[in-house]
Parts: sequence; C-alpha cells; structure tokens
Amino acid sequence: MSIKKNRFTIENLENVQINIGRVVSSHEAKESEGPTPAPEIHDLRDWDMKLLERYEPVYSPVCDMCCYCTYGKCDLTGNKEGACGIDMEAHQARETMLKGLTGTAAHSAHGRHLLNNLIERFGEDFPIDVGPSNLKAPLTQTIMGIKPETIGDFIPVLDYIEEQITQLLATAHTGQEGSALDFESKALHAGMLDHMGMEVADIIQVSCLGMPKSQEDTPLVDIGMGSIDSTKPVLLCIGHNIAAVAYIMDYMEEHDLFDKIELAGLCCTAHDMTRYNENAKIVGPMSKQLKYIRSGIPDVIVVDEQCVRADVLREASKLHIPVIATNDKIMYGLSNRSKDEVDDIIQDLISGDQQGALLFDYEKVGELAPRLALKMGPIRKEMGITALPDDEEFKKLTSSCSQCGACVIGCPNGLDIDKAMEAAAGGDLTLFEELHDKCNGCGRCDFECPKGIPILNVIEKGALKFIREEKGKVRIGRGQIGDPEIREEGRNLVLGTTPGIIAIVGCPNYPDGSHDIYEIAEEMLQRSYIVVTSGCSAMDLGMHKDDEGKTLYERYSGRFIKGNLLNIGSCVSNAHISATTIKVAAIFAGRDINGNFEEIADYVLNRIGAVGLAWGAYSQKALTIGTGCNRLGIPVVLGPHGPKYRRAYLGKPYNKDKWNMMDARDGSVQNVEPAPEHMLISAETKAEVMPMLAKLCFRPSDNNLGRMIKLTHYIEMSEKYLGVLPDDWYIYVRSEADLPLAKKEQLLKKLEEEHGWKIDWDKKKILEGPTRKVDVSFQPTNVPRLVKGATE
Amino acid sequence: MSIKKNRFTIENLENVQINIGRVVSSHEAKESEGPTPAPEIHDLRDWDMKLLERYEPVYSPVCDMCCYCTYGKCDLTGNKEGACGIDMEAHQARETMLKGLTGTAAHSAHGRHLLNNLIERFGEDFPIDVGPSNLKAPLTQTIMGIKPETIGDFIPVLDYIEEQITQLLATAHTGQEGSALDFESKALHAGMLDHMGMEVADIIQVSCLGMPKSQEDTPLVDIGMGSIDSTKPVLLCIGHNIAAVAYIMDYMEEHDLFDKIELAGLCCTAHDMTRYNENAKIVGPMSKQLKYIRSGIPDVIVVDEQCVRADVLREASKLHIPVIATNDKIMYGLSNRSKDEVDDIIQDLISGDQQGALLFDYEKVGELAPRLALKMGPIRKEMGITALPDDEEFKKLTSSCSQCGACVIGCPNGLDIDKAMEAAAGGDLTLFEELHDKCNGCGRCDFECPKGIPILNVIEKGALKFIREEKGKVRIGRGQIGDPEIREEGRNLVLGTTPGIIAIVGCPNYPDGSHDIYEIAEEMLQRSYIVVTSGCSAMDLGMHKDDEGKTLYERYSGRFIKGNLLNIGSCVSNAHISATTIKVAAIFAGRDINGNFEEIADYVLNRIGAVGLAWGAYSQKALTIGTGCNRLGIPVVLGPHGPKYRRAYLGKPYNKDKWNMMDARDGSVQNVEPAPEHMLISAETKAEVMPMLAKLCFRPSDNNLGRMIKLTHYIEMSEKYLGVLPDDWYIYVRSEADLPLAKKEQLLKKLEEEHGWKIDWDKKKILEGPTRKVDVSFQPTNVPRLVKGATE
Amino acid sequence: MAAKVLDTTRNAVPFDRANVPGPKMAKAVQAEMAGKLISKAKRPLLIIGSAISEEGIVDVIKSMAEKGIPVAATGSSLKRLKDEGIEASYVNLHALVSYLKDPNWKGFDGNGGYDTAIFLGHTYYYASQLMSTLKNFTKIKIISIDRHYHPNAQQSFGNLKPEDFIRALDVVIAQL
Amino acid sequence: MAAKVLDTTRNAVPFDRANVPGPKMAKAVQAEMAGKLISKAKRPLLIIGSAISEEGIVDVIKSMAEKGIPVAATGSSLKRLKDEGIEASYVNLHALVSYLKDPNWKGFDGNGGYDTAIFLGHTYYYASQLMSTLKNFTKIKIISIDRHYHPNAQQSFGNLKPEDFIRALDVVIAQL
Ligand code: SF4
Ligand code: SF4
Ligand code: SF4
Ligand code: SF4
Ligand code: SF4
Ligand code: SF4
Ligand code: SF4
Ligand code: SF4
Repeated sequence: MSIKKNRFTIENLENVQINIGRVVSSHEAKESEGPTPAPEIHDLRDWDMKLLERYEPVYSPVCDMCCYCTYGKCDLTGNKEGACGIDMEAHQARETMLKGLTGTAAHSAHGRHLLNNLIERFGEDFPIDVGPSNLKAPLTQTIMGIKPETIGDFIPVLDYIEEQITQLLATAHTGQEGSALDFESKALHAGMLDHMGMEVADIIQVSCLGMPKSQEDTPLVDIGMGSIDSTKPVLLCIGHNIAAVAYIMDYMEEHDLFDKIELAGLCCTAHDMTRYNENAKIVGPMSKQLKYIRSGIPDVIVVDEQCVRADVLREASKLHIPVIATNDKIMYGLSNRSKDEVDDIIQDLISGDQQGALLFDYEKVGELAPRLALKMGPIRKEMGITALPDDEEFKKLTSSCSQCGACVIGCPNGLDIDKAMEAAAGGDLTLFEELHDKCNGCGRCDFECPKGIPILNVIEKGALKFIREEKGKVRIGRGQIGDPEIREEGRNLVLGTTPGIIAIVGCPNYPDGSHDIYEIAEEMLQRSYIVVTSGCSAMDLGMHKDDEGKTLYERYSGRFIKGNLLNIGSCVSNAHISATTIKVAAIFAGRDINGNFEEIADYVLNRIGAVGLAWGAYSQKALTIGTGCNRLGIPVVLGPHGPKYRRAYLGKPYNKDKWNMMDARDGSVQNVEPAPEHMLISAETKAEVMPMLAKLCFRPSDNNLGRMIKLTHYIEMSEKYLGVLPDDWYIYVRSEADLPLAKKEQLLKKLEEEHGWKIDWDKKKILEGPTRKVDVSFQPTNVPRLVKGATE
Repeated sequence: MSIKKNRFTIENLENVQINIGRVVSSHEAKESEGPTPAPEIHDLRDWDMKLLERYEPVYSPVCDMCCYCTYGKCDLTGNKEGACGIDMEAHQARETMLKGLTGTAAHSAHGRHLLNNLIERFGEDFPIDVGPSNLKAPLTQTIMGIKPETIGDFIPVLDYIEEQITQLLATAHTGQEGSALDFESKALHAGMLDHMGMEVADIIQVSCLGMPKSQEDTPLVDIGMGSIDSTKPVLLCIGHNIAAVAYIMDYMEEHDLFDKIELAGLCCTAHDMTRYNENAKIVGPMSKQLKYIRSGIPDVIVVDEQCVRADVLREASKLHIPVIATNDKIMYGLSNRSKDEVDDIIQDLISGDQQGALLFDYEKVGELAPRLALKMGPIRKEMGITALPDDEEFKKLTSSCSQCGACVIGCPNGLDIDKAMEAAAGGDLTLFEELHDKCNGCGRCDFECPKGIPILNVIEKGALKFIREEKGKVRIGRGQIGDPEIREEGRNLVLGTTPGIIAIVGCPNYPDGSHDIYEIAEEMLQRSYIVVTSGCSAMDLGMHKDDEGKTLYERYSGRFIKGNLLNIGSCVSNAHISATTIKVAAIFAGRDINGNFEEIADYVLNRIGAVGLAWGAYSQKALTIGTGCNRLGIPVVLGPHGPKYRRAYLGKPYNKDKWNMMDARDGSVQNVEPAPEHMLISAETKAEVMPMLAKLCFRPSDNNLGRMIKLTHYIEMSEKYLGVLPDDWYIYVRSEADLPLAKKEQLLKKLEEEHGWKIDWDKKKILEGPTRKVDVSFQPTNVPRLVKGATE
Repeated sequence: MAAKVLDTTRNAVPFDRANVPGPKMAKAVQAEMAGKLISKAKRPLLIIGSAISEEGIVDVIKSMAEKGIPVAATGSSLKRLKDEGIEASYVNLHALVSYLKDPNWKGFDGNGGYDTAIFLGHTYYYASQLMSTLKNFTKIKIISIDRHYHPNAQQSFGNLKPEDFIRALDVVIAQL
Repeated sequence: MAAKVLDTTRNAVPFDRANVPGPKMAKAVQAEMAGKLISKAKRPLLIIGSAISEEGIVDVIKSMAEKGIPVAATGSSLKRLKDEGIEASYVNLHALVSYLKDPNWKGFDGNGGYDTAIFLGHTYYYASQLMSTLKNFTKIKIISIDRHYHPNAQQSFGNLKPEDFIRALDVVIAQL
C-alpha cells in the first residue's frame, strides 16, 4: 500500500486532521541514525578544527576593504579591524564562506526546484534508482543518517539543508562570528551541505528522467560549435536545470522534430540534455556562450538557471533571437506569459514586439520553443544575422586599432589583443587563432576600446576557420559509480596500487586555454590514474583530439578502474565523485556510514588517494564543491585564478608535529609523512600541476606496492615537467620496498649521501632514516574517539 | 485531546509508521488561503513592478567593482558589464539584495533557533498569546494564508522562509538574474520574508516567556552606563537572542541574585531581558559596546548573536573578562564545554587558563554566568582593571598627538579628534565631551594613529564626567498593537486626522549623535503623530531628558493613539509595526488578509500614513526591514549613511503619468498627488528630515480634515527647519478645505498669484487648479484585479 | 609674510580612508582650473549641502549665485542661504541625483537638465555616495570644490586646510 | 639615436584594470631605487614565476643569483633555470607565501625567514593575489621588478614596454 503526503481525518478524533508529512518505511525507522545525524554547525566543528590545525587557512584578499554595512567601507589592510571589530583574517574567512554558501544555495535551490517539478510529475513515492547500487545516496546517508528510497524522502533532506543555509547566511551579517577558524568551520559545513544538495538534484533526475544509471558505456555525443548544423533552425538551451528543457525534448520526440531542429545545449544543461536524450548536441562550456550568441546561429534561446550570462537577453535581442526564461532565478524583467496562449506568444516574439517571454508552464515551454525555432529559423537565416564582421569590416577594424593596450588591461587574462590586431591587419591570423582558444569569451575587452572596436567579434572572426573545425565527442554523463565497481576497485585505491583518482572538474576559466586539462588528463590516464570529470571540464576534454583524430573519450573507456576516463555528468553529478570515497569506506572497508560523517572523512583523508583539479574554476559553486571535498578529506587543486577565492588550506610539511596520527588499534601516536600535503592549493601552470597531483595522491595507508607506484609517478612527472627529482621525494619513503624499482639503487645512494640514511647495501635494505616503518595493519586516524576502547 | 508531533503506528497498516509533522486544527483547515499563499519569488512580482515603476531604484555604488567570482574583479564603472555580462545597475541591485537577504537570514535564523529552544521547553502546542488580539500574526496570515494558533504552527512558516531564502541566495550566484528590476523584486521578496521571520521570533517569545502583551503601560527601566552599579559584580549580556539569557535570569531569580549582581544588557538582548524580567538594566545600544567593555566594568560577558562586535573576546581578554558564547553563530574559536561540569569551567575561567567558554547547554549557562560573576566581580574590582588611561596618562597621551589627522580620515564620521586632542592637552575637555556623543565607538581610529595613542580610550576618559551621568529611562517593549487600539485609531489614520505614524527604528550609526532622533521624536509627538520605536533607537530616545530631567518615555504614554510614544521592543518586534498597518486593513477596513499580500500592500500604500525613520541604520537587517516595509507600501527614510546601502526607491513628482491610479469602484483613472512621494530616501540632517517625514505621511485617502492637518505640519516644519514655505505644498491641495485654517487666505492668494489657480474670493473656494477633487468614496488602487468587476 | 603658493591638488586621498571606489577616481584639480571648468559649463548647477557653517563659504556661494549659477540647496542649507539673500531651490540631494539621471527632467528653471554639477558644503560621505550615482549612471561632469578629496567626482580638490579652502574658493570665483 | 631616459614609475596602474585593492597600493619605483632596496635587504628572496620566456629575463635572474640572492623557482620555472645553471629551489608560490607568513619557517637554507620578497616573471594575477597575502599578513617588504604594475607590492615598476623592462632589470642589477 502507499500513503501519500496528505491530510486526512481519523475517526473518533473530532475536529482534528492529521497532516502526514512523510511516510516512513519500517526499514528506515530501524536504521541507526549514527553519531551526528543532520549535524548543526557546531556538531562537526571538532573535525574541522583538526583539519584546520594541519591545513592552515591562508588568505589572499582580492580587496583590502570591507563594504558589508554602512559603518564602512572599512580599510582592513594589514589585518586591521573594521568598525565592527572584525579583522582582515576573519573577514576574508567570512567572505569566502559567504561566496561558497551562494554556491551551496545555487545547487540546493536547483535541487528543490527540480524536486518540486518531479514530485508534481511522478509523485513523492517514485522510487530512487541510480543503477546497480544498494548504497544509493551515500552523502545523504552519511550526513543525515537516513536511507532515502523514494524521491519524496529527499524533502526533509532539503528542509535540513535550507535551515542550515539560513543559519550560515545569518553569520555573514555584521556582528556575528569573530573567529576566522570558526568561519572556516562554517564554510566547511556549507561545502558539506552542497554535496548533499547536488546529490539530491542528480539522483532525482537520474531516477525520474531515465538518465544513464551507473553506466560505463554511455554513447558518445557531438560537441563543439562546428558540430551544430546551422542550416537547420537552432534551438539553444543554456543553464543547469533540466526541468523545463525535458518538456522541450519530449515535445520534439513526440513530434519527430529532432531531424528538423538542431537542439543544442550550453553549460550543464547540455550534459543533462544528452543524458535525457542522446539526440541533443553540446555547443560547449560557459566560455562559448557569448561567442555562440554573437555568431548569430541560435534562432531561439531558452534559459533556465546558473552560469547563464547576465547579458543574454541584451545580446540576443540585438540579433533578433527571442529568449524564453523559465525560472524564478532568471527573469530578465520579461513579462510573465504563463497564462497566455502559445500562439499569441509566438506571434509577439516573431514580430519582435517582445524580445522574450517568461513562462512557468513547462508544457507550454515544451511546445513554444520548438515551434518558435521552426518559425524563427528560416526568417533569421534569410536575414543572415550575425554580430561578426565580414572580411572587409574585419580588415577595417583591425587596421583601426592603435595598439593602445586598454583592452589588454581590461582582459582578465591580459591577453595580447593589441598584437593580434596588428598581425591581423597585416593579414596574419595565427595570433587570433591562438588567442581565441585562450579567450574565455567574457566580453570585457569590448568595453575598453577607445576606438569602439567590438573586440570579441573581431577575435571570433579572426579565428573562424578554427571555430568551424570545433567538433569533438563527449561520452554522455554516466552518473554514480556502482557498488560492483567499488567492490572491484576499492582495495586498489586504499592500498595505492591504483595510484589515485583525479577528478578534473569545474569551469572554463583556464589560464591558458582548455588544452592544458586535455594534456593533464592524457598524462594521468597513461599512468593509470582513474580520471573522472564533469561539467565544463568534461566538455572541454572532448574538444581535443590526438594525431589520429580521436578524443580521449574515444581512447579510454568509462568503467571505474585504473586508466579509465569517466564523464560523471553535469555539475550536480559532482556529488557522485565525493560519494565514491564514501562508498569505498562503506563497501570495501565495511564502515557504518549512517550519520557518521567524521569517521568517514577521517577514513577518506587517510586512505583514499583522490584529488580534485578545478583548473578553470570560476564559480562560487566550484568553491563550495572544493570546500565540501576538503571537509570529507579530499584535497583540491585550483588553477592560477584560484587565489581570487581568497582562501587556501595549506599544510606545512616542515612542521613535523602537525603530522602526528593515532593508530586506531591502540591509540599510539605515529609521526607520518605529509600525506596529503595540502587540502586546497593553487598552481601556476599545467607543468607544475602534474607532479603536484601525483604527490597529493599519497596516503598514510598506502602499502609498499602502492607507495612505490605513486612515488614513481611523482618522481617521473617532477623530472619530466620541472626538470628535477623533487627535493621531498625521500620523506615519502618508509622502506626500500617503497622505492621505484628502476631507480632503486640510485635512490638508495641518494638517501645515504644526501640524507644520511643508513643502508645495508648487501640486502639493499634501509636500516635507519625513515620517519616510520610500513605496517600493513596501521589504522591511521585523527579522531580520538575512533581509537579502540576509547570512551566518548 | 492533543496529538504531538511524533511517529506512531496505525493498526492494520503493516510495516508503516506515520510521521505526524503538525496537527492542523479544523479552524485553520477552513480558513481560506487567499490568492497568493506562501508566494514564490515571481508570485508578487507584478506588484513589485508596479512599485518600481513609480519609485525607481537609484543606485549609489560604494564600489565600482565586483569581486564575486574569479572571472573578476571586474570594473563596472559607468555601467559597464563584467565578465559574466552583468552591468553596474544589475550588480548593485544584486549586491543590495544579497546584503538584505543576509539580514533576513539573521532574523529568521534567530527565529528558528529560538523556536527550537522554546518547543523543547514548552512543546509545539503551546498556544500563541500576544494580548487582546484575534488577529495575532498579521504578517504570517497575510503572507502564508494560515492562522497560527500554537508555536508549532510556525514550523512550516520557517520552512517556507528558509526555502525562499535559499532560492534567493542562489540568485546572487554569478550567471543568474540579469535584470536590475528583477533583483529588486527579489530584494522586496526578501524584505517581506524578513518581517514574517521577525514576527515569528517575537510572537513566540512574547507567548512563551511572559513578555508584555500589547501592554500600553509597561514599567520604566534604567538605561545608561551611569545607571549600572559598578560596585557590584556586573554580568553583561550582548546580542539579540533571549534563549540562553532567559536561563540566567531564571537562575538569578531562583537564587535571589538580582540584588547581588547587576545584570545588564547591550543591544536588543537588553530589550528582551527587560521584557522578561524588569530587574535587568540596559547599558545601551550597539555603539556603547566597545566603550563599555573598555571601561572594565563588566565582570563576565555572555554573547548570543547579532550586532555583537567581532572583537569582544579579544577586548575582554585584555581586561580579564571571561566571555561565554552560547550560539552557533558566534563561537570565537572557543572550546565547546557543553559536556563539562560548571565548576570546572568556572575554575578554568577564573584562573585565566581559558579566556572564555562555549556552551550549548543553557541550564549550565544559567548557572555558570551568575556564579562566575560573583567570583570574578571581587577579583576584578580588586585589581581595578580598566583600559581607560588615568589622569596623568591622559595628559601625556593627548599631548603626544601631533595633529596629523590620520585618525580623522580613519573615522567613518570624520570626527575632529585632532582638535579635541589639542584642546584636551590644553586642559579643555569640552570637545571630547561633544565628540563622545557623536562617536559611535567603532574603534577604527585606534588603528590609524602613528603615535600609538589608544584614541577611543582617550575619548572615553575625556568624557568620563559626562558618561557617569548617562542615566535614562526606557519604557519596556510592549509588543503588538492590540485589536482594540486599532479599532479606536484606525479611522483617524486612514482619514489622516491622526497625521501619521512615525516609526523611529534601527541602529545607532547616527551622523551627529543620538540627540537628533530625540529632537525629531519630540517634535513629532508634540504634533500628535504616533511615534513608535524599537531596538537601538528606542534606547537612545531614553537617554535624553528635557529641562525638567524627564525622558520622553516619562512625558508621553504608550497607547496607540495620537501623540503617544510606544516602545515596541527589540529588533524583531519591528514586525509589529508593519503588522499594525495590516491590522488597520483587516480590522478597520475589513479586508480579507489571508494570503492576500498584494491587496493589503495596495491598501497600506494608498491609505495609511506610516513612515519609517532609520536614522542610524547601519545593518543589513535594517536594510531588509526597510525593503520589507517598502513592499508593504510603507516609505522609509534613512540618515546620511543610508546611500551606502547602494539603492533607494525614489519617486519623480514631476513625472505626472507615474501618479495615475485607478478607482476600485469603476476602474476610472485619476491622476493623484505624489503621495507618498518616495519609498526609500535619505536625508542629510535632522532639519531636513522633519518636513520630509510630514510630507511622506500624505496619502491619497486623506479626507479634507486629515489633509489639512498633514499639510499644516508639513508647511510649519518646512518653515521652521528649512526657512521656507515648501515649493510643492500646493500640489497636495485638492480643495480649499485642505488648506491650513490659519493660513487659508494667504495660501489662496499664493495659489492664485503663483500658480494661476482660479479662486472664488467671495466663497473662499478654489474653482480651478487642483489635479483632482476630493472624493470621500474614491477607492485608490494600483491593482487592476481589485477593480470592481475585474476578471482575473 | 609671503603667502604660500596655493596647491589644491595636494593630499588628494579619500577623506574617508576606505572610500576607494575603483580604477576611476577624481583628478585632483587646481583651483584656477576648477574655476575655468565651471565657467565653461553650459548648464552648471551649484549643489550646496548642510555643512556650510565654516566662515566664508556662504559668501562664496553668494558670489557664484550672483554670477548666474543656479543653486540647489540640499539638506538643510536653504535656511542659511535665504538668510543671506541667496536665491536657491530646496531639493533633497538623493532625489536631485535621481532627477539629474533622468533625461526628461526639466531642471529648476524648466529649461532642461544640467551638464555640470558643482558640489560644495556637504557631509562628506553623503555627498560622496551620491556623486557615485552621477559618476556611474550619467554623463554629467562632477566638480567638487569641497574641502575634502572626493574620489567620485571628475575633478576634486585634495584635502585642504580650512584657510587654504577659502583661498581656493576665491580663486575659483575669480575665474567665473 | 639617443637612448630615452628610463622612467619605471610611469603607467603605474594595475595591469588588470579592476585590481584596485584599496587605500594602500605600491609606490611606483625607479629601477635604481629598486636595486638599492634589494641590495640593502638582509634576507632577500628572489621569487621567480613561470613567465620567464621573454628574452633577457633569465640572464637577469642568473646575475642576481650570482650576487648571492637565493632563488625560489615557483610554478614551472625550475626547469628553465636549471637549464641555465641557476641554483634554485622549487616551491609552489601559494605554499611559499604561507611559509613566509610563518615565523617558525627556517627558509630554504635553514637560517630563518626572509625580510624582502622580490617578484619577477609571474602570471600577473596569480602573483598579485599571493602578494596580497604577504602584504596583509606579514611585515615582509615586497618589491616587484616584474613588467607590470603590482598594487599589492610595496614597490613596483609601472607597466613597462618589453624593451624598457630589460633595461630596467639591468639597472637593478647594477645596484647589487
Ligand atoms: S569587497 Fe569587493 S565590492 Fe567591496 S569594496 Fe572590495 S572590491 Fe569592492
Ligand atoms: S561589516 Fe564590519 S568591517 Fe565590514 S563595513 Fe561593516 S563595520 Fe566595516
Ligand atoms: S573576451 Fe577574451 S580577449 Fe576579451 S577580455 Fe575576455 S578573455 Fe580577454
Ligand atoms: S583597446 Fe582597441 S585600440 Fe586599444 S589596443 Fe585594444 S583593440 Fe586596439
Ligand atoms: S562547470 Fe562551472 S562554468 Fe561550467 S556549468 Fe558548472 S559551474 Fe558553470
Ligand atoms: S560576478 Fe560577474 S562582474 Fe562579478 S566578478 Fe564575477 S564575472 Fe565579474
Ligand atoms: S571610535 Fe569614534 S572617534 Fe574613533 S573612529 Fe570610531 S566613531 Fe570615530
Ligand atoms: S592619528 Fe594620532 S597623532 Fe594623528 S591626529 Fe589622531 S590622535 Fe593625533
């Protein structure tokens, strides 16, 4: 039987109605809730403080002032206090917390919106199905202590998240928290919530919308501006939330329109569109947004939420592209047409009377968007509307440039636009072709030119040949890692024989174009790391090809074993990456995860060599995802724009007493190697990042073979990319068995000569030197209560 | 019978438990929910757009850059776009929305914390009791469409608020809303939510904690640094949330400690302490915080949340004052001692081993704080610990000043510290005494002095004589306006014969000291306005006396009728001020308020002459309170720091077509006088603000007598404070009956001569001129669907 | 005693330390140049605030008004100006900047908006914030001849000593 | 052709327009003075980033290293430096600033921290942000001799033309 959320009356209880919020299955009721179910801010604070003691927050203000309240602005330079008594450190921590919280809210609000929509369509009792897994919602279970079975079970999860978000947001008010460390604890809390919010959003869409469920061999789809057939009407969807777009695809399916209309997505909506229907195509990540609009190719644009440029309506209107807004978060000042007839709306948009329409009736959106595309397509193609200059204008514009450099100072990446203009004026387009790849399409340069040159358009025109060739392949987002895969690979990860999981995620704010993450991924794949990816990064990885014209997705398959490349899905699918570490703890190590965040994070920190790389992270969402990883014990590396997030968590390897750990078997303390060395750090170049990733995969739990493999990669990549044997390689050596085989002798010599270690050269054994010995049964922990026999 | 929130099993439903979230009374179930119960962001957007069309947002950036994400910082000067495509206008709207939302969160999170605490203590079914009112929760009823009867009924209210806060916070993420107007609609939504959050917080504490319930004759309590007997141990509570402090007062009551310990409050906690127990004393508003700590008088400090200086622990520790933190929002990095014995904690604090303690067990807080004060008191008095210099040091310090002016530039108010130093060095303290009143005690100057002079301490020392005299009286916060009072006064308000409600609220960031609001209040009271007040302003009003040594509270009584002064209570009590306007609509005009926000706001905007004055508003809470008033149709005036909130809503009286209104009787359109002229505006001085307040009380619904009274005050205050007859007085004249009696002839002449109106001098009647005639049955509305016979 | 050379461009840092709005901040201007800029304006508006008690300021306003520059009396300055017989219109400064932003505003004389806003005698932070509106959302020239450096103006004096201030204002007037 | 006079203080605006941190921004410094300040430092550290492909930079680093200034090779600069035979220690720049903040850090040579950080050859925004850590949380002197103006340094060149840049670096070296 099924009882729905409802009100009903029970006999003999007069004048009383019972409001049933949620029907609890007996299974759930019996489930232990664990030590910290639905933790409040302070419940996991001890864990945070342990992390923060070792990985100290380091602040890099983007601004020395605070402008929160009318006591200010206040000048906090040099860690001075503002008028409310806050100092620079605490303010930076607060600001980072607030920005991260905005990211948490973005994901959770997306989850709530989608859940409301899916409950309306499928009912609260629609069962969760994520593929071959008993452990379906690892984050939810670890944080909340409940095991959701239906989508309605996520209602109290979101209630909890929203309550905590409100509590956290309150602390960003003037006159609340005064301690930087406590703001960090709050930021970590926000990060944790974020992962759960993402988990909710992705699980419900995977369950209800038939997206791939832990499927390793998902199909490949086309990606790239060059892959869209612009002779057809082009319907472009931008954003992250599939709710409205699903109706469009349903309508197109029902009316056989996939042949007649190119349905293309931009940003994460694109991932989710392909997960829903493989006939959809992907234009690319956020960096293509303005570029693609300016090309004039889209005939209709549908926006939902997140990572949608604020100027979409302005830009689209200039090119007569109607915009349909579908979400409270982005309304662009448009009139709400939800109650109007589709035909009337189409009429208003075709005639240009209205630049766009706002609709909350998704049935109507589903019908309107394709029908409108069919009408607008021919009209717009006829008119040949584009913002790009023609050849003659291009010549004129590039020649009018005075090389003043204003645009260069306006460009966030300081790209040499002036030089490219000069070269192009002389007929040489190579600089524009190079620049195009590095340009993230932000459009700031446009506002700076005293000559009024529409710079981005000129760049695009200059690189047009190149852009037409922009075609690649992306493997459709697969969703979670299934329990069987964990069973197969868990051991290798914990012992280190699979050298690590490298999660290449986040946005396209790369320092030097997207080619870098392609090279990084390729290098790590060749070295048998598991590379998982999502969001914009997953798209950009599919844009590059090897000499044989193959993308990485075509070269590497998608199962969760060493040396494979897994596209997890959209931004919200990132939850499955962190959840994977929980699954290892639960399935491989048999830990009880229910409401047991601290223990699981402690496990992950010390045993699972997973590292996140958010090389182009720009967003507050990426920030909070990273911070959430950190609370769970997963280190994260950012690109050189990363310090603008204001805060990193850095370890000090030379500070030996920060690296003491307990052995859970007896509480004895061991001084361990700094593994992982940092929790949140940035790097300047791809060459710097590769050995860093290898190093951050070390874990105290590595067995000899695992450590040997990891050390080999660390040393090899250091030598390859930095030209040296790293000067800290030896501190990761616990015995000769840890040494890379091929270099064993050579390294033993170094240990003797340069570090004064004692070597038994007959047996090729280390006699003295290492901080600690390998002990396969060492149970590293940072949490006193987890020591055997400890009483809380 | 009573059913509690619980799980229980129903026979015959195997394996099923029913989770009862809330028991709904039949009464509630029958209540109509109205047109927009629990509105989402877009549900009230049409109303917002109507407001914003007339009262255009005007932005005054405090910063020309945006630093939200790592694409930036972006330079938006001159309304340029940032890298995400947002322009300066939309960004300023977004930033203002976000800051306001922080305020909404602060109140709502406070409400949630308190509700959890009170439910734990009193149970969900504890009935709401706010005094002689049937309409107990006007905001909740208007917004949610439900009529709460028990404190547990507020659970879904907070759930809704938290969900909406999360939705709104999401929109502050990069790549969401692109329209400034839509960000304003979101800010207005946040403001509305804020008022409901405050209502929840205050109603539950009034109901459960025995605070005055719509009581007009509440007792007077002492206020001022001079009113605290510093020979006794002094226990100081700072913040806003009574939850923990209530236990302290219970403990003191039980143990007869009110004679032995001075229990003093600072900020709104102080208001609520006196509402809970009239033996508590009030030190003063937020501006006294640092000053009072530096005096060294407090022996123990308990902090809860909001408007607590971030440096309380740092400052207190220097003076050996232990600090007890009691709330997730402020933990100062202190160890959580919740599970420790009170005696052990006392020991650690007395010995100085620990600077403070964090406790979530309020029973323990209740015992710890007074016992600790009893111990610390004698120790600290013995040692005579204060930060203030003695006479000799004072001389030395003031003489060491080089009059470099660095402190003046560091001071947010640009106070002439250098001159005061110079005068004091020469033995003249008058400048310090003046400066002390204008100084908001922010402490920024301390960080700027190249000579290392602890400036604030010097100021305090210089004004010590003055400070010792700081004693006043405050009438204890009364809570809501009761239904009988509304019945008595509603008609006068709507017809204008009571010239208006002036709500003097908000923080102490005054441009020129607190005396200004005293003078404003006095002037308005003398003119028979109803003056309501709350929070820091309510305190500051009690600090000043007339020639006979009487405070305003002693001179004016507290009933809701013209010419009275009502202290409503703490910040969260502000909800009752806005709720009063709803009560008028419901009780006097018989409007159905359930889930009917738009109609009620339309009513308030056009008929109720209420104006908010937040002269010293500094906080994000004050911002959102103001914005919430605006959505409800109540104009607000800010002091000169106000433009730092970045946005105002200003009407353009010369733009005639913005002032068209419909007559709800027949839909006919009338061009009306600009009343109220603005929604959110600032003023430079008290002299400017007084006529402005009078003008903002005009409403289209004023009858002749009402308009005459209002016009009289407007003209008189203009003449008194600005020296002129205002140049727009005549546009408020609809007929000769609107004219101030005493000046009728003179003004008629002006109408004829200066404005070309036609006058019948025999009858002293206006024949031609006014925009419109008075029509007592005119039903002004801005909402088409409210026109009789309109179909939605 | 020889008079020191008056340099109104010195000490051009925001009078409120943290009032650093961004890359575009006022050029420090010499009094003579400020006067010239004002005299060249087609539709100047002299905007007076409530901080005009310093000796000499009102005389300066009077001179400027007599040269035909219309005066907006903001805050509570009107009373004082009236007392001195200066013709001025009361307007709230916040409202005024919103009118100045509006291309349809007809000005105090009904002849249209203004191209140059001259600020004098204001509460520092108040005027600074409202200049920011004009700076970011209008093309109006903003000239501050107040005693403190205003970053949100286009041209501003540095932070002046009181005595230099009045001298500087005299220099300005001499150019009109 | 007579060589133009080298003025390294010109064009001292943040190379990223919006990189305006607040009231405290680097003084633009002449090359000679920069050299003097460096030569006076007790414990200087030359911090090199990955942007050192411009002709002439590596030679300059070499000269400075030869004058005894220890070199921290951040980013991926080490390979290039090694190739040129320059002695340097690899360190990640983010980690380095956190070590510099730590009074207990013993430096690369075990003899303690550094009193002067000299920045050269960096990705502009990356170095700028990490200078901000040093600026706000340490007493270390920050001297940028990079090609672009760095507001978070104490002393910095303005934005220089490539040719002036190398000339300026030569002037710096001449002072060591
Ligand atoms: S924190 Fe950001 S918005 Fe505020 S002053 Fe600094 S750069 Fe401007
Ligand atoms: S929050 Fe504090 S530091 Fe920030 S502006 Fe307000 S008083 Fe200044
Ligand atoms: S659009 Fe490209 S070139 Fe222009 S400023 Fe942005 S990143 Fe630089
Ligand atoms: S701003 Fe314009 S003129 Fe100057 S270099 Fe760039 S493109 Fe050329
Ligand atoms: S990866 Fe980043 S840029 Fe891309 S869609 Fe997600 S949040 Fe946006
Ligand atoms: S949110 Fe937009 S304007 Fe702000 S820093 Fe990011 S890209 Fe720039
Ligand atoms: S403490 Fe008083 S004098 Fe000092 S800066 Fe603050 S307001 Fe000015
Ligand atoms: S900063 Fe110090 S020395 Fe300078 S004027 Fe102020 S008190 Fe005197």
